[in-house]
Amino acid sequence: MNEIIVQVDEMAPDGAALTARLTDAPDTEAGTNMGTGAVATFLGICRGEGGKLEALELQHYPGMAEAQLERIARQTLSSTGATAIAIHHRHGRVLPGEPIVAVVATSPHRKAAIEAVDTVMDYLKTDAPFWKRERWANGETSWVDAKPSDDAARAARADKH
Amino acid sequence: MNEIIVQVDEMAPDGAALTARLTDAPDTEAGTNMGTGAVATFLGICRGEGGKLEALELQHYPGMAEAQLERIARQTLSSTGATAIAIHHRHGRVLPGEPIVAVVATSPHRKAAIEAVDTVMDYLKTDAPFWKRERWANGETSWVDAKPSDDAARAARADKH
Amino acid sequence: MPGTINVLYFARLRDKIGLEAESVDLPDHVHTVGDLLRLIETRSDAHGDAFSDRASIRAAIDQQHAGLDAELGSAREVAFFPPMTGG
Amino acid sequence: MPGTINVLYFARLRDKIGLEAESVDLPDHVHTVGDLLRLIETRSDAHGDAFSDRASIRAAIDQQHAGLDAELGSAREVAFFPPMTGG
Repeated sequence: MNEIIVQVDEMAPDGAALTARLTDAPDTEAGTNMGTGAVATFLGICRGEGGKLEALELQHYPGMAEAQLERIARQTLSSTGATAIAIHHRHGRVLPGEPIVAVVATSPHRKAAIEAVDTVMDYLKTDAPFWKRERWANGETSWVDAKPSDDAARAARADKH
Repeated sequence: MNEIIVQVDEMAPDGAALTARLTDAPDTEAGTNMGTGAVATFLGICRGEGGKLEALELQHYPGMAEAQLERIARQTLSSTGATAIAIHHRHGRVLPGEPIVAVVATSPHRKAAIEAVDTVMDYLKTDAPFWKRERWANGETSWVDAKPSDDAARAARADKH
Repeated sequence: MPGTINVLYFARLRDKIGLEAESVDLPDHVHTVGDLLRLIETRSDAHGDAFSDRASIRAAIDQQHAGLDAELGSAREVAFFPPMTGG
Repeated sequence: MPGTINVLYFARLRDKIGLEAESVDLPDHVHTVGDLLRLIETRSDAHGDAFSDRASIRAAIDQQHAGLDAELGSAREVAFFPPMTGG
């Protein structure tokens, strides 16, 4: 059985904790048949922008956020052959150096796990209902603009699969 | 300053511990200038082969192993633009489900970190002096053969960079 | 089609309109997300300003991505927001 | 060139030869890794067997990858092994 874990809250995403939940689950294929040969993890971190950023503030759409993460995970499992995927996306206030998102994927062999993590990140940029606002040390705030390159990467995934 | 950590011993590689060592280091660029936006991790796990495998036994070349991991990390830093790389490769007896190798890479943006982890793994397959022997549940043992596809991936890296 | 619908705003749209959500009565001629948008933007100058840059408006019906031409059907909730910046 | 060199074996080669390492006196005509290999494989039937499949022999000089045509120079340690299977 494939396994999907999604988590949306104000807690700092923790790759190790997510990995443990994916691989230690007693009744999942990833955990018990010992077929897992690869675990890829990606952690997205809030950059300090050379000390100029005070914090990121992430607004999200409760309900839709969880549903979209689940949909993204399911789509990526089927397109990459990964056996399990976990996504933890944070909302609220995030300080420089703190994690924003953690993605973990397992598979029998390396390529599928790495491809799954990369694919999930592409989809998160365009399909997950989170909006980042930068709060600068000088008191100003600005909404982060979506990048055309994110849409392009997203479109490339959709074409490929 | 770029940062390289290599570790070769009989302990189970731990992605979270390696990540902490890379990102918490007080005097590295990755830790203190808050420029890190991406941490990619890969964990290679011993597959149980459907219960038929009792253990993997990894022989290594002490001294050369550490030197090669360092060389691979350095080469990958310069070819991918990752800012820090840690590699922990195990030797000795490894049971199904246990980790064999952990690779962590940091960078300002996602692609370089993921590419770095993938590149290190390609090089490890062909350039790191470890030899895997399978100990089967039926008592037989067999040395794992190198895969021609590993040499091809390694050659492709060498061409590209 | 229900008589009223819950409309949610996020990010820049929420800032400009000054509301997280509002209940909107639906006249008979409102069938699509685009119809709803054109109805809402007349509510106030702030609404008009929020929706003025059409190219940066995205929408969801009952928490699923939807285009401006999507039928509201029996939707209970419609959200308007700029392109997402997750991940 | 030193009079003796430390030769290490790994994996299948170690199993066949039954040694992790041995010290080898170098005659004057031994200049390259390949020369050393041809010297060693005459030491015993086990050595001969270990080196019979030339295509699967790899070598290192002082812990750096080296081809069979590499000069030993002032090397103190040469290792022979099958293709690596790390990672």
